[in-house]
Amino acid sequence: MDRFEIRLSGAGGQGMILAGIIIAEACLYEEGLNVTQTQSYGPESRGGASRAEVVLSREVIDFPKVIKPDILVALTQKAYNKYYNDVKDEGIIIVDNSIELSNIKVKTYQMPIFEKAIEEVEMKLSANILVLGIIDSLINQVKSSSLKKAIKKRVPERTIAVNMKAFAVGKKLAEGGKIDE
Amino acid sequence: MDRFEIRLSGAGGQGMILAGIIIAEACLYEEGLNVTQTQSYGPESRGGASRAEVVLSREVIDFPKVIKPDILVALTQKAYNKYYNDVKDEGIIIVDNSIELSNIKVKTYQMPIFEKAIEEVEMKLSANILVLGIIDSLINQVKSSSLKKAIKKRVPERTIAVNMKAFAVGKKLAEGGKIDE
Amino acid sequence: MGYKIDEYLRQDKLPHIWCPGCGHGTIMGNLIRGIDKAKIDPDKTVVVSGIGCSGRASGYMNFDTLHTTHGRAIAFATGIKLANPELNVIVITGDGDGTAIGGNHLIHGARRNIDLTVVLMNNHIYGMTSGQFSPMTPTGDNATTAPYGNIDQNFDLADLTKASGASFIARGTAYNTRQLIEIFAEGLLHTGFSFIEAISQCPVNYGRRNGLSSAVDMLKCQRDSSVNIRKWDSLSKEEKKGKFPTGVLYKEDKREYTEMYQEIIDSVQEEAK
Amino acid sequence: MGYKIDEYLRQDKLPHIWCPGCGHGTIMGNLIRGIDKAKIDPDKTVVVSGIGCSGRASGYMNFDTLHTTHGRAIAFATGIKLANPELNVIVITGDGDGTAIGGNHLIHGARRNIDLTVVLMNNHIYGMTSGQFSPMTPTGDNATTAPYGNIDQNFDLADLTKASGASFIARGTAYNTRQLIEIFAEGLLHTGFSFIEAISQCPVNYGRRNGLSSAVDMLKCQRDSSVNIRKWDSLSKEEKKGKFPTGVLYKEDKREYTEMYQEIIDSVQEEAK
Amino acid sequence: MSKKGKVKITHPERCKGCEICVMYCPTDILVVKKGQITITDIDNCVGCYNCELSCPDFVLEVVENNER
Amino acid sequence: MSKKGKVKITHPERCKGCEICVMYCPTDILVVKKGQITITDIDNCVGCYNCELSCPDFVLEVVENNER
Amino acid sequence: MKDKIKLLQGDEAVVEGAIAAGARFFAGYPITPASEIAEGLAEKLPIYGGKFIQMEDELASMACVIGASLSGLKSITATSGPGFSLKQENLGLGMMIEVPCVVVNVQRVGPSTGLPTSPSQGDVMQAKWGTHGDHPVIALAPSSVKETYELTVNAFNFAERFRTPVILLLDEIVGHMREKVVLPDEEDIEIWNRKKPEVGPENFNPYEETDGLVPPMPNYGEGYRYHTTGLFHDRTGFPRGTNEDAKNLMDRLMAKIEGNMDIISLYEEDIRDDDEIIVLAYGSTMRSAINAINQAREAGIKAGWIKLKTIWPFPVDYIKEVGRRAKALIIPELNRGQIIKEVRENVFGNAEVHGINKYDGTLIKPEEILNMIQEVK
Amino acid sequence: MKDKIKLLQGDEAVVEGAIAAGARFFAGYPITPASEIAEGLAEKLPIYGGKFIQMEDELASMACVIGASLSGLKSITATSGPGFSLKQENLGLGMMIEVPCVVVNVQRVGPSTGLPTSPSQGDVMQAKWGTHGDHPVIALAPSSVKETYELTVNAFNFAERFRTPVILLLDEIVGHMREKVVLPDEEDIEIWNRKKPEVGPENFNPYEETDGLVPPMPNYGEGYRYHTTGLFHDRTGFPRGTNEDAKNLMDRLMAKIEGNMDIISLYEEDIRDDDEIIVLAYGSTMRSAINAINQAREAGIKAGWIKLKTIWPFPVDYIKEVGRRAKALIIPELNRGQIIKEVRENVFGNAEVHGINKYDGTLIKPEEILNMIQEVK
Ligand SMILES: Cc1ncc(C[n+]2csc(CCOP(=O)(O)OP(=O)(O)O)c2C)c(N)n1
Ligand SMILES: Cc1ncc(C[n+]2csc(CCOP(=O)(O)OP(=O)(O)O)c2C)c(N)n1
Ligand code: SF4
Ligand code: SF4
Ligand code: SF4
Ligand code: SF4
Repeated sequence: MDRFEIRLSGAGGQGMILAGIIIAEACLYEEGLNVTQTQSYGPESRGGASRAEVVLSREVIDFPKVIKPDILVALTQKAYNKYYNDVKDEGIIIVDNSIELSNIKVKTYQMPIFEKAIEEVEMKLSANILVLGIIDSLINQVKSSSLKKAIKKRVPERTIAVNMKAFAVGKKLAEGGKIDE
Repeated sequence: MDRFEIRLSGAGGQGMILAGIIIAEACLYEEGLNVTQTQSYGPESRGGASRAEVVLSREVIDFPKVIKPDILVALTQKAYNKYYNDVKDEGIIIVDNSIELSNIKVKTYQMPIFEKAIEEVEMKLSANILVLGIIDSLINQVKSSSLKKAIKKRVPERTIAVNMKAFAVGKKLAEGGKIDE
Repeated sequence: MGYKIDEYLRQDKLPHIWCPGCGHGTIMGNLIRGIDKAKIDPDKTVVVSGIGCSGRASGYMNFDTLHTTHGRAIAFATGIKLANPELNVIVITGDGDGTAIGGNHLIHGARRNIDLTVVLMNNHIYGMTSGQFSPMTPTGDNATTAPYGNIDQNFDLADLTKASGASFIARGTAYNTRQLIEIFAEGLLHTGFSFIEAISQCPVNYGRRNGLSSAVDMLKCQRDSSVNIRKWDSLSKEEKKGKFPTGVLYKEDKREYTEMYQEIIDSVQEEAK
Repeated sequence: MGYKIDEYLRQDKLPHIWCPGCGHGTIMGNLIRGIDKAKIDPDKTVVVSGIGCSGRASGYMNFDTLHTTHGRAIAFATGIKLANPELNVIVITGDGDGTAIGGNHLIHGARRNIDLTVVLMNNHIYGMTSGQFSPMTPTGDNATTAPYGNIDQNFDLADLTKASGASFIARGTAYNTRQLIEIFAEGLLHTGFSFIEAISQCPVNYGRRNGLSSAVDMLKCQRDSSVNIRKWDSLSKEEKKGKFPTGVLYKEDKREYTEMYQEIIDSVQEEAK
Repeated sequence: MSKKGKVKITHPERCKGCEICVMYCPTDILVVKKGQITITDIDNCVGCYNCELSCPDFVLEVVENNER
Repeated sequence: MSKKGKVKITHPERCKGCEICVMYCPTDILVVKKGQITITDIDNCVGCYNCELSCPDFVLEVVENNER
Repeated sequence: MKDKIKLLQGDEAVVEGAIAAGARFFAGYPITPASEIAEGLAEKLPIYGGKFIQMEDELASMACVIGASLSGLKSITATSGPGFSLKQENLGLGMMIEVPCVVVNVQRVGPSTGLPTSPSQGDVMQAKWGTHGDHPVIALAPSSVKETYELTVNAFNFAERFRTPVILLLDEIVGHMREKVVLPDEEDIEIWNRKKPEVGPENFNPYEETDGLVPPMPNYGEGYRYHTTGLFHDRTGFPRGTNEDAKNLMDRLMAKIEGNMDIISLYEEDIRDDDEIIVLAYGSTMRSAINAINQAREAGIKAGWIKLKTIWPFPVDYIKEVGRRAKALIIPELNRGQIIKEVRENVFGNAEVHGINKYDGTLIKPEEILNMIQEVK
Repeated sequence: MKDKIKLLQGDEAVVEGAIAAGARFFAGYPITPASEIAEGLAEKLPIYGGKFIQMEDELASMACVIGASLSGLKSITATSGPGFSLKQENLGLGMMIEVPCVVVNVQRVGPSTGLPTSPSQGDVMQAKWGTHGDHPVIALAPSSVKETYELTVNAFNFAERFRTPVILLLDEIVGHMREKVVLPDEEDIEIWNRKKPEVGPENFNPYEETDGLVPPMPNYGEGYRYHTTGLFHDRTGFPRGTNEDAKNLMDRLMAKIEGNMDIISLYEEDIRDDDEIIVLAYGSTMRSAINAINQAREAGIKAGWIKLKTIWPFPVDYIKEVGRRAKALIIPELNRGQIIKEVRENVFGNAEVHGINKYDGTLIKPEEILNMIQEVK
């Protein structure tokens, strides 16, 4: 596999960085890939802009950050506006459906991420894991089982069940997700 | 007047630096010469090595420290040992008579400075002013009246009398001082 | 009861960066109400803060405001006040900012009894850097740098500032908002070093790690462990356990630093005439 | 009464650099006698000092000795002690070193109740730098940086260290040599943060500027203003004026820092097994 | 009761849903829905100011003449 | 009295003439002459150790068998 | 072997490297982006019987670490720019009294509070000149998580071997980046420990050159009862206040570092005989450089790279040599041009020296370096 | 006029110069060899209605001085190496938030406690790089008591004019030397004061380039109610955490200094058309240099001198030009070679660059420079 780049963006407190770490761990420990995972965030614990990036490759990874993402997840309008233009032509974008899309040039999946997290998972904070479910069903760089294993290792023990549910909801959502092209 | 250099050396607490300042002020304020006055001392308030230097000139003074003294005063053996060799051939050395002289190459005045300070002035700490009296009678770069004026400006008011006495004792001493050549 | 806070708040900077349920917002709000109540001139008021979540307060308050380095706010404030004693100078600090790295400036500000109003938002943790223990984290509690429980003992800040020389010492909680306003107003009007410890809650970096996951729970805890100083002395030793007194704990009339310095100037200038 | 000080003194470094009549020599001598009396192992004893005339003491004492930076001796000592709790760690500091620039480390050392013996030679002035006022220079006195009389107020160091958490607090004077020895020995044997203020005299940079030109006069002043703590409480407020108590002022059994840390290690390692 | 003010959500966009005001409200008229504060029954508001004074986010105000 | 020690100037070169020991001596046998401590009448020494304990410069010792 | 593969942050790699190198003491004060080092060691050290302490500030942390090292424990502290500024006075003492310890600075954008969560290489010059007076400095800068682990071990080894504080300069990217590392087996790690005196206390002089320029060092409590001071001192450890002592000590302090460049100076190069353009970099910037060089070579450009792992002492002779061969040197840095000054000072031949500088918290992208390569080629 | 002739120490000249420049606030902490500045100002300031405060340490002193300046008083602090190290963090804040003030460092021999009473020029590089991150620096170094007076006035003027802390680097010789000075009449001293805003509070942005690169600055209490932070901020003074703000601010901070070299860069030269050997010096070392050049010229050697009064920013273009003309440059310094690095970096022509370095607390004697001149001639 050649260099594959994922950018997860949103606001502080939405768990984008944890999601990035989980992808990275799944790819490293379960798939044996090389990975680099980086992030950028403001000093705020909550609310400010937050971005996690994962680069996957069979080769040694030199530049550790995303250059042109294969996947962009944007959970806030701000994040979307800032990043949607960077995505590779053949890449995909995943956004919450509260977000207004502009100038769509790449495959964009707009889904009721928060709505489902609140309604079906009953935990708004599970949106990040739900997103992992979506990603899982859209790409084939990493196996479902690997992602699930990595999630279980990273989330607090008592929340494993609810997070597995979030993952499943995400997968289901993606399978029926509407695509703007 | 060309560059004229004076080095006063002894131990901390013996007032060598004050003596240097007095010479400098006398030369500047009363004689209108250019002067630089520098010093070097250890961190100790008392006891460590202490050195004051004065350079006098009608010209602008570039290097501010003594290169080869015209006059060396040494109140301790240590100071004498360290500096006696630097003195100009035509220069002079003034030392307390407790000091053992070695290898005398320039005019050396050995005098009972501390003895006189204790016995005649009844204040060991007046040795520095006594030394000024000695210097006054040995050189002509600065007038007695200038030195006296400068002393009065610098010593605490209530000690003016005793210091004037020390100055006089020094002058007297120099006039009868024995010379080793 | 209707406080005019609009003039004192930089509304355009809101929402602030503090987490949901963070006590710092409540404390800042009531500091502003205290300012309104004390009727000090906002054009002559300076707010100086250190670094930390608490330190961000200065940015939201509509005065001359200075966000400094970590721990040094009182030293900056000392310069501001001494240079122009007309100014009301308020310092906002945190328990880490004010008692760890800034401990020396706290005790020396108090010793000089210089006329500053120091508000220490004590949330018992380093919030901004995500949950390391501070000198005010209760012994035994967990923090990211105390994974096996904190063995450090705490200061009693009222004792410490009293021993240092502060002439006004008070403590309030984010819970007891009305008391806070009173205390702030009184501290602002006191001439001399006024130290006010305002107990805050950090649900994200302290509560979560110590069995109190919501701001509401933490506020209830403040309610249950605080006792008004008027009642405090009548409690038995047993009853005092795990509790702390709130209100104005100490107040003294004492020579103030900038006033004493002005006397030097006056007398020196008098003599020079 | 015959103390074996030879083993504890670096005789070849004497005479020391202190001025004639400086109280630091007397205090150091009696600290050494206290060490002899306490019978602590000199090979396991470390003396750490800051910068100042007081700081030079470490160079004359025959132990592992460390002359550090200005004000930080307690922080260095904390590392030494925590890294090897077997060591007896003595800190020698001055009133400037220990309460001005080093004030924060003093209160935090006390707060941790780490087992150090801190000897603060209080001569009420910056001696080494020739007579600037310190936080302990009495208000109203003269100093090179207080040409019009000092307006700063002083710490009461017993109060300050008590409020900070010290578990042994004592005060002695260069005048009362026998009491000093007792205090030092007791402080050395106490487990926890021991703070000992030893009143010293600096005839050169404090006395001279304040009407006490000789060491003898200054010692007499110490004699006349100090009161043994055993008598102190029986004095009226009036009688206490201008006086201060000496002796062991406070002592408490309290968990010590390095012991508590060892418990963490033990339990973590136990668990790991 | 007309003299007394009533609570108003002056800055809904600032609400972070912490439920602090909810805890303070003596008549339980404040409820957080979908992370947003809402007023269930304004008539029951007694204008106690608890919510205004306690909200960390300057969301609520008790308005004298209640000009909502 | 023979058991009691007596003062000895063990390190005269260190004396700085501060007169602290002089102040402490209960029998006034210590005198500073020309900046140097001297003992005027050793027989009157009561071996109180005051001078040894107070001398800042480690000049004096009270020696048990007084082997001067 | 499998469980030795880890996904680690650079900060975590410092923790692992420190433990592996034998560190048993940490004192520090939290600061972004270095707090994870404290947090990791707070958890790990007691497992190994080591000690962690959170001090009241960075000044105290630096002091505490020096004290602990004197007691015999390998010691480390970690901070970022503002704390690094505060550590400078005591860092200078550590250099003067020759106490082994490791000081990590995970660089964020300064000056002042700056951009606390963004990467920078802005403290490179401060690492060399931050404390007053001339002084000897070793500073290492890793460009990957793996290198962070390795250079942490190196840092402890240099500290112990040369009896001096060693600075480990991460940047926020390396510190916070997660990356695959294969941790070596314990047996495969070379460990140096400080030389202990071979003589008894009677014959011991703590600052004597008994064998090479680095004096042996006993632990406190071992009966040597020696003196140490930040004043200039002679071989006995005592200050005499003389000018000779100052010169002798300073000369030895510098010589023990500069005279061991062959050991201390770590760098890698990929320069082919006919490469004309050399990109010299360090830290996270290196990653972009390699990416760019690879692209350039694909485009047929004769370009190679140098990776500095030891930044201080700067490899003067090596760079002089490179400067003679190369047509152009390109120095990308996350600052306004710091190491480039050293390069300029030492390149006299025909080589042009060009900087690429970012100091706004963003990274230098491979394409920016590639563009520069294409410009100067 | 007669009473304007004085025998002053350099430290005392700082006091006189500060008062003349309008300084009305001092905060500091005693340290040899700078204490005389504090002592002088403790006595003088109240006479002029100014304030003196002795703070608990140097960190607090630096903070206090910045605070006082924000309140509107021209402010100054003074220290030596160890204290200068401690001031670095807050000095960086001062540069970031653009607060005029003067920081004096009377240099003694470091590192650490070093030789506290001996002269040095060892903190020259620290003056530029001591605080973390890139930052703008102005540093002046007088070589005589008279120049100390003058450069103190200059320091305040630059501070006010460019809204930045200015460092005055004395060395112990200049600080403690007594020398004749003729103090100028008050009317003859050019005084700059900070620009005040011309707009009312409603239209005021504290970090806006309204007229040149230096934003106007109101005093606290004048109703402007503005915000200031050590975080990167935009023209409103508030941090947005964006990379653009960081770049814009940093660029402006550097440009306001580097773009005003013609005003800030003070140097003197005595170079005749055919002089081949140039001695470049600063501070007390300059005195020996001039003495040596005079001797050399008497011996028929073609030698001249450059005296740097402004050390930072370094006069890059000027030195490049000199380097093209000269055969050899000799740089005597009381350190192991600091300014010589800047010279080496910027001299590309044929000029050899030689250092004469003393770092043991003694001075460089005229004959040592003369010898070097004779060697290279
Ligand atoms: C010199 C320095 N050291 C450390 C830091 C990192 N730092 C920023 S805020 C903070 C702690 C803040 O805690 P506290 O004062 O309790 O305030 P809170 O965030 O909890 O309100 C620390 C350690 C810094 N900015 N500067
Ligand atoms: C960081 C720093 N600041 C200032 C100094 C200068 N200095 C040396 S000793 C001293 C004061 C010492 O006073 P104190 O602690 O009271 O001790 P004393 O000399 O009176 O025994 C000062 C300010 C220094 N060495 N380092
Ligand atoms: S981290 Fe804690 S203190 Fe900081 S804003 Fe969040 S809740 Fe408040
Ligand atoms: S200056 Fe004072 S404290 Fe220092 S040695 Fe002299 S008398 Fe003692
Ligand atoms: S207290 Fe404020 S922020 Fe919290 S729920 Fe109520 S209105 Fe919203
Ligand atoms: S006390 Fe000591 S130093 Fe002082 S006079 Fe007596 S013997 Fe001499």
